[in-house]
Amino acid sequence: MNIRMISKFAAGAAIIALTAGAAKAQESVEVLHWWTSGGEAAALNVLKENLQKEGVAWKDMPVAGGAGSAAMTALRARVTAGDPPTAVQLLGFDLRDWAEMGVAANLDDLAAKEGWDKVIPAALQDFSKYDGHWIAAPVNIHSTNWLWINKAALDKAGLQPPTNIDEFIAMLDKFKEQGITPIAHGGVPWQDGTMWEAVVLSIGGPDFYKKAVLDLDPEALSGDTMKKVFDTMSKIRTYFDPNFSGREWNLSTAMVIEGKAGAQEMGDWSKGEWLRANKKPGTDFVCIRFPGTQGSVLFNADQFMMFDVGDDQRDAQLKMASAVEDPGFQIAFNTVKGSVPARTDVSDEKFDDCGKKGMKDLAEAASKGTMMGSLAHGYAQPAAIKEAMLDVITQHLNGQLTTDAALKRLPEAVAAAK
Amino acid sequence: MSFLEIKDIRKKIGNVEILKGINIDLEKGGFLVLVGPSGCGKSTLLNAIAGLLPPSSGDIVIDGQVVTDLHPSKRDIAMVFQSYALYPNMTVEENIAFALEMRGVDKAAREAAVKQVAKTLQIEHLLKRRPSQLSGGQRQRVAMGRALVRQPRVFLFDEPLSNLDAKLRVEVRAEIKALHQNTHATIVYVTHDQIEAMTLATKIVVLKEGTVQQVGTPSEIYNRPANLFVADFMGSPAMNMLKGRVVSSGGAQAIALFGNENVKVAMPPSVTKSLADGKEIILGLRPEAITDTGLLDPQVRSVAQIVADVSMVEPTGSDTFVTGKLDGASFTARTRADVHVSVGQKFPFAFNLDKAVVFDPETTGRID
Amino acid sequence: MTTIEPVPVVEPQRQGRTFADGLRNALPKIVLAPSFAVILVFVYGFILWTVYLSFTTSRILPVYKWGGFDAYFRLWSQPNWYVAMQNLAIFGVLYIGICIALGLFIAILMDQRIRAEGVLRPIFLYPMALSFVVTGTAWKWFLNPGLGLENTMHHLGWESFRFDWLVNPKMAIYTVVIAGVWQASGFVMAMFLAGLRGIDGEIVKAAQIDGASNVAIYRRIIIPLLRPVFLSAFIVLAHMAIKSYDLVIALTGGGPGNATELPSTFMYSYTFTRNQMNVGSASAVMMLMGITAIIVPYLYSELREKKQ
Amino acid sequence: MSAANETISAGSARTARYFIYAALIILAVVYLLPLYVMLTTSLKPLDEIRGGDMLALPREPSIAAWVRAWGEACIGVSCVGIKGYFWNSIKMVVPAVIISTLLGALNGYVLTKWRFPGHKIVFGMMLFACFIPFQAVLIPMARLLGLMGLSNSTTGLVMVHVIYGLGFTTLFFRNYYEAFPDELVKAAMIDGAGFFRIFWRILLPSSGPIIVVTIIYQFTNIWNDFLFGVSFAGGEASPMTVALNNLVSSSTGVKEYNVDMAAAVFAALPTLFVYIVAGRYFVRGLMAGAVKG
Repeated sequence: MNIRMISKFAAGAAIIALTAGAAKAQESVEVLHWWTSGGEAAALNVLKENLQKEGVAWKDMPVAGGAGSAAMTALRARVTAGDPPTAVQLLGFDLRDWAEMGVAANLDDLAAKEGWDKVIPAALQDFSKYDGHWIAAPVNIHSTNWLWINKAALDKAGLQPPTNIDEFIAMLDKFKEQGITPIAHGGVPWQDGTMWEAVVLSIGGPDFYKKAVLDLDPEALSGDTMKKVFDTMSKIRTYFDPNFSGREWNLSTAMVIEGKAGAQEMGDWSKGEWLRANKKPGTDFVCIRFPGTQGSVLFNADQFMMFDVGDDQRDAQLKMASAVEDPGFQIAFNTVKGSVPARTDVSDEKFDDCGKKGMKDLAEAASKGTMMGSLAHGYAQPAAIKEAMLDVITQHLNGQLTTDAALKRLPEAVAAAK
Repeated sequence: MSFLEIKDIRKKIGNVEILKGINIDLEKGGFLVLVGPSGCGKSTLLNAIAGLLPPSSGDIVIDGQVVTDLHPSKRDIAMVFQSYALYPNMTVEENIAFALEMRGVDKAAREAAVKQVAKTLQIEHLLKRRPSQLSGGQRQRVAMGRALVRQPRVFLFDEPLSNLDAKLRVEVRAEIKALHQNTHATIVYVTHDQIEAMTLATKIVVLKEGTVQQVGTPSEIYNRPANLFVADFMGSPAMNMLKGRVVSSGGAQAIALFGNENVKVAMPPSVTKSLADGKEIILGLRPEAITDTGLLDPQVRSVAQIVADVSMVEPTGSDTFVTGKLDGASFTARTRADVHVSVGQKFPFAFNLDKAVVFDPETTGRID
Repeated sequence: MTTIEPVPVVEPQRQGRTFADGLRNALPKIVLAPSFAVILVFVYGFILWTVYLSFTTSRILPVYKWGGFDAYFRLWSQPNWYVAMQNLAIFGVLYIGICIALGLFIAILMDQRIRAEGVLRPIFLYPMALSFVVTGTAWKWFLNPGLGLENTMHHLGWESFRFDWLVNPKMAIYTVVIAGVWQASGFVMAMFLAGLRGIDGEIVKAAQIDGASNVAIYRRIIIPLLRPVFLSAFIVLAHMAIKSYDLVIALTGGGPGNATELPSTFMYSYTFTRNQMNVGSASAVMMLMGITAIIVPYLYSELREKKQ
Repeated sequence: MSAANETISAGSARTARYFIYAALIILAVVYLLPLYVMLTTSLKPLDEIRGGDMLALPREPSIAAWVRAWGEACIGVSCVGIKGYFWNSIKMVVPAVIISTLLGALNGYVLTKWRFPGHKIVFGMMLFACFIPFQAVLIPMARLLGLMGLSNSTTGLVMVHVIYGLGFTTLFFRNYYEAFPDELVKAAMIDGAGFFRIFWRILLPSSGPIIVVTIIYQFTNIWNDFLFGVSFAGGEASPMTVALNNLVSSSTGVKEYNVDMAAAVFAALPTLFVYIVAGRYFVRGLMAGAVKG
């Protein structure tokens, strides 16, 4: 080997290493998110373009995989390094946990100027504020207790959309007769949890949900109602296709879109995939509340938490927060993403039927007090408890735990994670 | 004044003292051979002279300059290694020129020097080859060339012939000798082979367990070994060591051999002092000092004739070695090649006492 | 009157140690020092830090409030942790055992003066070149009952063929073993091949003259001579088994349920997604203790053996 | 040593050889399957993938998916393919491999040819560093990188890879140089070469096999790393593996398996290339010392 060549090469390489990663744009925001799926990325592009119009460059930091777990690793690394991104997509209790670490920016002035207090639902403000101060700009409100049905399959079965669990099971049986997968599901803990929380709400009603999931009442977690929930989960499990394990949610949605599966229990982000496939609500697919959960909303809101990044980036950060709460953006974003605006003062004119329904349901639930945080998405419990509960739910669904064992394990797991 | 002085060199590695105070002087142009069995410390001493292994105490002086603390490259020495240590990635030419290059000699001068050395060693045709393409003998020459080109104050050789086959070894040995005679270089040479030591050296140092046993010319070492170890180590077949006792015989001292009062030989002339009667001694006789009576040098003054049983006959072509046995002890004699003797026969051996030496079994030292 | 002049004693000129000499003597240590310092800080410092963290109340980010053995109590009361340990035992034994057996087998075949060695060698080696981030999708497909091998067999007419380990919680860990063996056995093969090539041919000739059959030569002479390679392979594989992470995440994500949880995935999820950093650190300390138990005796014997 | 079968009879020898070749070919086919699936899938149009058999050859091979993966596929909000990330990886791998190999060679040189009291302990401690699980060092590493101002930069990432590669590179070179004759070093010392000159002129030029092993090992490990990449290099500076992960997780309702696979092949190409080209030297290099561990 020619040593002289190597030494020149090494010197060159060292120079590359030194110069790379220097240069920073002056007015820019760096955004960490895990919206890499097609519908999500398209929705986010709206925000990117809006900001670019204001002269703020967008530094994208997408970290996909594992429902944001890789993103959380990256975030920890950046915050620990003392160099956090400008804004980070975060959910529920994670916002509080991070704020508790004293790394959040204060958005009070902007919020006061733009009157966020009046237009953002109180249940959501609990999470967008820490210690009474605004720390995050909520982008949207999702709800998780939706059922998406392929219209053609439903028509073929000659059924009306189900309104309770029994009708739901009957519909799945019909789908089975058609030779399609009755219900498309992805066997990933958060998806298992999303289905479970809908079943809890359907079988136990909103009060039971509050008692069991929000208040973690040990008796509710192991009582007869909960037994019925787990039994129902086992029943639904028999309608899955054999390949469900580990499947991404959007692939399950695609199965329903293509008519390979009849229905999917999934949050309203699922609609983004339908729209991207040029399908129309009402004609190609039906969106209903998960049977038996009408009148309640399990919510989950994407928020951009603003991190304390110092004065030089402060202006861009506030511009971004303001852009997020801009009603125009709220409409543009949420019509694509499938969610509803985080502001209640936005007109539903531009939204499709599902969107309109979602906004109506939300307003109703907010007034009735049945707008409750979703467990699977971190709006019901902190991460430790959430994950401990998901462990039990997913192990039960996969047949590793019997129903009785799950009922015993659930309160234990919660207690151990507290 | 001596050119190379080794002053009280000691070396301890861990708790083991490998060199226990070595003192040697060598004149300019001398050929010093360090000889001894493996583990005697000869290589350690050579490494200390080279500067590759710092001694624990003592000094190395070359040409009046204390070099003990100097880096090997600043001692102006050259070394030929047992494995030759040719740089595998360089051609023969580059190998020989490397030391000059390190010393900043310009290219033209280097080439001239390499050419000169290659000519001396007759390796001109090998210059462009790499070490892996050379035979053992060729590598050996290149290794010497690498040392010669430097024209150092002292050459160090670390068992340079041990990797060669027997025939080549004799040839190269002769070449080294010729080289020394032509260049008058000062050489320190390590070997465990006593024939190499005898043929090459102007001065031999016999080492054992980190101490000097004897320093002397080859003939001193051979003929007047300082102790039993040296006597046994130098020479092949080894010197006969015959147990005996001092007795008085007709007013003169004599030695009774083989524990037999009747087998008596005169006290060898090498012993000048008077010994007490009954003292146990060891009589050392080289095999060539025990012969058949016909081979005896007529000039010899003191001879004893002893008849013994023949237990083995080993013809080598030039000589025949005959093993004699008497009263349970055996000795080797060097006789004429055409001697008529066969195993089991009684044979008269002539003991040449002029060449005999006497040792004290208690101190193992030679008695003069 | 004459006076006898004393003969001047000429003291040999002594060349003392200069600063340059001192520098030269220290140079090797100076060269090694940065690497060693870096290792001290970035490995041993971080280990100490992790140990400390396991005794704190850290959840989302490191905090330095003392929490005693709480994290360890939590760790050992997690059913997940026991699953992870049990899986590591199953995975470790099978992964190391099969890799060594298969690697040795292929190496012996490859050592029979095979013509196409130059083609075959990279085929067995290439899996080591690829990360599971790259091959994960292909593997998931391959093992997926609806898309992969089972589907292919059905296409070929073997309708009753079942291969649903990936989605079967009882069998999923074995799919992880399959993929792991696929990745590492070629590397082990290369190690054994190198070992076989390094054996002195005269020993084999001597055995042949002694009348040993081929099988006997391998069983009695060659394989025992490969002992150091077995040891190296074991160490390499053991540390890969303990560190296996990409493999599990790409194939099963730890599922179905928690059926393929390993200590490495456990540690990652508790530290980074479950906001129980102290428990994650405690599990890291446990893993480090496990690694130490394997490596330190090995290092000790290796480094002592070479002393002469 | 090679093949001990000269003494058995011709007939059984032939049967044995058939068995050997059959076994090797079957094994080779099994080992190749994942790569085969990746390659064929990347060449198939989507319809064919969805309808067909995973193992079937493409009916209408097309490199459209490769073109998309390289220059058009969406990663996050930007749709410019993976080519930029490919160069990111190169910028990270090349300096990291060179620096860690060079340092490993120097360390191995010192630990074998310039021994000092305690060299075994130093080596043992460096070796143990190979075995630390990387997940455990992420957070403190992030903190130190932040303090050094290297957070979120390629320089920082290069440094991380160099540090955690040092144990392995030192191990490889130490074992190799252990067998390198001390006499050569002594001869060079007497010839007047210093510490670095001996290394540069005598040892390094003879280290071909072990340099190959080290480069293969380091190149593969660093190129394939995901954890450090995702944690320490943000956004546009991300290495290939992180981008690939994002790409595979990005989909437009219908998962473009062919594009995913094409991107995966791009991510695999450099390491595959290195293994195939240098594979023969790899076994040789392992023979030359690395196996002794």
